[in-house]
Amino acid sequence: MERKKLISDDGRRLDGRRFDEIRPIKFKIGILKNADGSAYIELGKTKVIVGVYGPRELHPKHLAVPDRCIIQARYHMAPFSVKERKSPAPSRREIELSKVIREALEPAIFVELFPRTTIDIFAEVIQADGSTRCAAISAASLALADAGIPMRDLVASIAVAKVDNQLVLDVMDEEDKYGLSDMPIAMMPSKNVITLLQMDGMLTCEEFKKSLELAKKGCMEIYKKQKEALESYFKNIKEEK
Amino acid sequence: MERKKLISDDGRRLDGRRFDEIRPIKFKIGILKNADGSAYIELGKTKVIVGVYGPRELHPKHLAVPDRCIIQARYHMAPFSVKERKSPAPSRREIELSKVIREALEPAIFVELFPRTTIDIFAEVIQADGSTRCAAISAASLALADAGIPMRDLVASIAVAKVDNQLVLDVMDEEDKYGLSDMPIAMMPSKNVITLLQMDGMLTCEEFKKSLELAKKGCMEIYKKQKEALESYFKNIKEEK
Amino acid sequence: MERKKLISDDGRRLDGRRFDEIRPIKFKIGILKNADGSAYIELGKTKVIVGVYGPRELHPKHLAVPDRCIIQARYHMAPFSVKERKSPAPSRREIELSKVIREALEPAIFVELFPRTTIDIFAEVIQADGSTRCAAISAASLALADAGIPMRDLVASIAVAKVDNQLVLDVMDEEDKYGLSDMPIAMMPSKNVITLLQMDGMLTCEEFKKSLELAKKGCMEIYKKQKEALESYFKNIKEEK
Amino acid sequence: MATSPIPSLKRKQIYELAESGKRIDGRGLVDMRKIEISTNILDKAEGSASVKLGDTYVIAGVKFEVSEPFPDIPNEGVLSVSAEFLPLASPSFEAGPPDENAIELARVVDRALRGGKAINTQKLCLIPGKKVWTVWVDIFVFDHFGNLIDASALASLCALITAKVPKTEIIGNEVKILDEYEPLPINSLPITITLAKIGDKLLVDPSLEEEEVMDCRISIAFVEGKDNQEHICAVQKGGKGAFTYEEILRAIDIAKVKSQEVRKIIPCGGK
Amino acid sequence: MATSPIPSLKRKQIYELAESGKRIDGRGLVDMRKIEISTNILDKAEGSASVKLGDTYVIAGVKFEVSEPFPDIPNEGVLSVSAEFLPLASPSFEAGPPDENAIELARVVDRALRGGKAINTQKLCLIPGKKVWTVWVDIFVFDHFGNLIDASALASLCALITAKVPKTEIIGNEVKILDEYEPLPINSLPITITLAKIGDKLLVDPSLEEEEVMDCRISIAFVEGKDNQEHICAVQKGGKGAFTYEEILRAIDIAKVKSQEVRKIIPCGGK
Amino acid sequence: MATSPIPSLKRKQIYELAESGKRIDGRGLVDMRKIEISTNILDKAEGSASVKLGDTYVIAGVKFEVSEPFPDIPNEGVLSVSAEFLPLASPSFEAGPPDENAIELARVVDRALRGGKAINTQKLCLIPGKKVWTVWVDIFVFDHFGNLIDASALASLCALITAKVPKTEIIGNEVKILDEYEPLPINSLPITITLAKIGDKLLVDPSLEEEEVMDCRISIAFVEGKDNQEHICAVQKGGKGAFTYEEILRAIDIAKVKSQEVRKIIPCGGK
Repeated sequence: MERKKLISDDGRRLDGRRFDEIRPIKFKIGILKNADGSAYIELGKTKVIVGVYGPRELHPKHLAVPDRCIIQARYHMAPFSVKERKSPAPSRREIELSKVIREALEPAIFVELFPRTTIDIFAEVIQADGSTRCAAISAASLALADAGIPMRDLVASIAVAKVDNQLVLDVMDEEDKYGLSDMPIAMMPSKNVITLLQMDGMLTCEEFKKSLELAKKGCMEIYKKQKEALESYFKNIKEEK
Repeated sequence: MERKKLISDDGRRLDGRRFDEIRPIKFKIGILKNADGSAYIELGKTKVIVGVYGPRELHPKHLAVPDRCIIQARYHMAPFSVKERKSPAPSRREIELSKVIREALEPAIFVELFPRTTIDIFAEVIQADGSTRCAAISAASLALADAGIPMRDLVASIAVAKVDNQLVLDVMDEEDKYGLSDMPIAMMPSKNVITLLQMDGMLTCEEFKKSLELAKKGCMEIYKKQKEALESYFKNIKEEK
Repeated sequence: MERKKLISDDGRRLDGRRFDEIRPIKFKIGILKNADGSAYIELGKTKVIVGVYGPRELHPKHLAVPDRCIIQARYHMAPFSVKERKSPAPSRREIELSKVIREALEPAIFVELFPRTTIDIFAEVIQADGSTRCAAISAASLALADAGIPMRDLVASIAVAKVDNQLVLDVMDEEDKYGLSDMPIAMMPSKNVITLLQMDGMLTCEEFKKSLELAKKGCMEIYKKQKEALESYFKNIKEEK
Repeated sequence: MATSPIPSLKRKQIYELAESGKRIDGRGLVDMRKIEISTNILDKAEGSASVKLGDTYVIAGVKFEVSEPFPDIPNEGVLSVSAEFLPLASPSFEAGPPDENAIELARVVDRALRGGKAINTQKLCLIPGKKVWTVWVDIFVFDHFGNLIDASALASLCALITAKVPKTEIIGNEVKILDEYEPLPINSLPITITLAKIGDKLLVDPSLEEEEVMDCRISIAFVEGKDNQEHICAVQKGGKGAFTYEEILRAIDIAKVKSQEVRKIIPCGGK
Repeated sequence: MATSPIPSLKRKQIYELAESGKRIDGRGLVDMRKIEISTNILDKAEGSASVKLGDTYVIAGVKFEVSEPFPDIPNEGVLSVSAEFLPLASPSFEAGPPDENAIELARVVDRALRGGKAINTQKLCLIPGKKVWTVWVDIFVFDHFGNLIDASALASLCALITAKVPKTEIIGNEVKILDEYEPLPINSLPITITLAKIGDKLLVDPSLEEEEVMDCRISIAFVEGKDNQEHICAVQKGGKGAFTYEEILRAIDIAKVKSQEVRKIIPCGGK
Repeated sequence: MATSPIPSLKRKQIYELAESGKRIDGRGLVDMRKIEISTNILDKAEGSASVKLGDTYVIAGVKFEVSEPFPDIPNEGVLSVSAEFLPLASPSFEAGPPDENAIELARVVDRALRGGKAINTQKLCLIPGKKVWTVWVDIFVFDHFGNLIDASALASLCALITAKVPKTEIIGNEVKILDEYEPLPINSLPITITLAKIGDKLLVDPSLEEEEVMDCRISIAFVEGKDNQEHICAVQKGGKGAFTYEEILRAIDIAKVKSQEVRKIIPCGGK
């Protein structure tokens, strides 16, 4: 499907980035009032709003677990977030991504502190330009922090693609569509562990390893931005008080 | 959409009625044996059967309210009630109308007398020729009375339309379709209050006010027919005993 | 719809069988490890796998019955079991067949021995060449036996069709499709009672009676095969111990 | 549907009465309840009928729609039967998509009409292989006092035999529906009779109370063939019990007689 | 949605304040909360707007799709409005298909746009009788602090008036969508104002707490007619209580004034 | 699926054994269970295979259907993979539409086939831009004893490589399906290997009990490239835990070897 030249002769990508450059990133924390925690992310043109409720009582009570809280996550795309209007009913893709996002965040949460409760994470993609699950995870970490939920570390997430035989960091839509592979990854950077890892396309083992390294670098950058956003947010809250 | 002349030169409507005339109306009470109360209405060619159950136990018990009974209503059209066969699955229109019908009837019911129970109102439109929600409400009042449910007043309902720049009472299908506005209303006539009010189309404030007045007149007529129907029904029951 | 000659001049059917001949039949018992009981049937090209769980606790507990176990059955066709891929969602046909299969098996089970529990029977048709419900019932009997559920008798099932004015035993797909009637039947042979009986098409009363007799003969054959299969299965189990 | 609310006392009574050839509503074992049929009760439906069978009350409506034929029968119209057990019809019915009972009922009614070739579906072909009439039969149950199958089958048949199909004009591959109507082409009048087994007795047209305690039931549909004989065109056993071979044959004999009786009261002699 | 969690003390307070012309958030009875509108907030949507009405926060997005017209209006584009009450918007919202509240909201917004002829749907016809534009308006509620109807109606309108339709080229029966855009043809600017009845007072733009204890509400949409007069283009009463005739007229008078105020803050004068 | 019923004692045992390089069923850490593959087990499916991986038992069936291509790849056939966790396969499975586990499984299998370009989808184009073959792969799980992903991926692959596509004749814009068949064009043989993390050990082909107590799992699919090297064509991490960077690389190394072993037992050398 390499019907489109994605890297220019001077090594620039469609939007002018170098291979290891992430798009402009913007976080806003605490943007919703009802949710216990919330965050907004702009990763280039990808825009996601995340709200978190919990720990709170589980509704069909028999689903509660005696020794920990359960984590529920919902990844959802607005009908107007993509070129062709998407039906608002959850697709199979959204159901899978909800699962992997939950599993990417759960390792970071001290679930054993809140037995018999649930923490609900709702990620709404309002504009999709690639790497939406990564953006959702990175923002969800901040929303969880905003909700005051104790975490082992923030979870930072980014995707690496292979386009025109070049590995590139922070995949946008056209690179995902016309590229040769897409590999979203999430990490707890200070723990140096990987909580989300998916790949499709085709890579040699060597390329895979390099992709991992590039992703790691990207997660570190995201992580830095997350911490800055949190710091300035809590500083503002303090000042307001 | 005024593609059809709906008022003749001598001021008659398609079926020969004057602007403030309601169609022939027929009520039958107690037509169902299983339902706690029931009623049938013919409003011109609009035909609706309503059955009421309750006050009875609520099934998912946690939905019960400690200090009153809840009211549930379902407005549903038979597939053969309209020109083009309608799917039997509830449409968005039917879900909205179920809500406004419930809210039109609830003010009349002494809900506080039956804590932790439900009253269920089921309206089945078997033929639709305009004003089906009004017919359903007017019949439901009688079905509730038949079920012995204490009410502040009967609820009487009628619609007013603007067709060819004329306000007309008791809207039939073609007037709804090709008219300029449709305004269904429900009242508790002896309390002089309005429990359902919807409008779509376009009206000046003056026209709106006149529509209200015309509707009020129509509700009074319906109310009279409702009381006559109830009286003769209970008289018959007494005689049968 | 008799667009196809289904009986040759020498009285042979499409696959060479005589009118009262059943197709080669093969049973395998205990083919699944998780299910409490299981069986596989090949009736000609019709192939069905049945698994049984229970008696076990019922999940929405309020559905449990105080003086007996309830029987639940699910008949389902794999998308690849038929010529045109079938949607995996249960069709109206599958819902009806689930009901009659349950009602065909329930008379054989001592339901009063297991109050407040459920026995769940799952029949998966992996290849359909006519008489799938009969095959499912015959295999389910063995799966129930494998699960150690006490039964009054095995239930044996077969279908009779009228094709080209000839009654034939053990109906395959083309005979069902182009034939004049299809009559599936299930019996508890040693009790001489009928637990499933359906018919569509057209038969004289005389033909119906003859169909019943032919079906009875067929059930007896199936019954014999069922008992042989059980015997050899339990013998093997014993030897393995 | 919930578990039967019939106390064991009532059950005992029904079985004892049946034993001596009686029923709690005073009927004899092979008596049907009173049947009231009204046809053409609706204007917007192309065909309609209500049936009261005792207090059981059912309305069937017929609608036509131009559609594509099934690939394997490209020159025949399509019959589609659905049933809704309305929540107002019984305290045990709930709103929602048809459950297994409603689906079974619709399919048994469908099979009787189909097996008995009630409708001449060949005549419902508009453009061979491309356009045919779909005949929608929708059964709505308004009051459930037992034997919904027979009431529904009867209402569906009566709605069909009094239905009017729009005339059409074929222009190329387009079907133009005219504002004129002709009767739906009817071949035969299948009548379905249901019997409940109570002990070793067979009770025609079971009431709700009888259904709730019966061992099982059998529904049998008959049509009159070209040979003026009664032919069986659909059978359905229902319920948890079992029939003996002899009981089935007895049921056939009884149902044959009853179906002829019922066919006689079909409005306009079925025309 | 669950039962109101508002204790009776809060209810009493709201009613007593209203009695003396006051509200718990300090507003006067006919004051709206602060309105913040942002338009063109998204690139992939052909039109988009967010509205903050106090803390209530709503985003509406517009998408276009070539589709077939309805048979009864073969030469007009189609408007389709949907609403999702996102589970992050309120602890009482649950994931799942739209419930009756979301459906009512979408239909009330739809009726105001339709009744007020906000969009020139005739101009959205591409091939008469065959191809038209469907205009999808999707309303997403992100924070629920009451009066979702007015916030959603406003967001939808603002998304529409700033939307760009793709230009097209018609080649035979095919519609080729070009990479050029033109504004969606707008006729009028319907504004919906909701009032809650608290005792015998009418409160404009009810907050969540007020909605939870109100008797009932009325939503009224106004457009400016060609005669420069305000015309009513949609009304919806909601809630369990009842209005007197006089209250309805009073609501109309108040809503008329407020709708004009709100129309003034529509971005770019509605162009 | 319900909460793990594995008592903490069993968990402790599995972790302690893993620590010393052992497993409760006696396997070494990188041993797969016994694999039994049968192909062409069904006649009505155009391709079919069953796989037993230990006691895990899966059947995959392939069906073809003429359909329209996706607009963005107008000249390629469509692959569609679905999975059903049948209620008979485990006491924890329930009847109903596929849950997140079944959906994840189908999508991981799909990605391995797609990423590895297992099928030559270009050759499945019938009329460019208009008609292509859709290849339906339906995975049915009959017995769940862990590692459904590898068993399902293998069954799907084996069903595809033994599948026969109907030959067709193109007449204008119509596709006539002939009664002759040819093999489905296969490019490569992606093999998926799943490893569970137990403490700091990686266990190939986890059993059900191991899955229930594992920290997390990783599934890696390999194909042999034109360069005769193993290429990774799909990866999926699952479960609540986390992997270190080093563990991922170790998993890749192990999976590469195991995938080659498994590819060798593919029937008919994959032809």
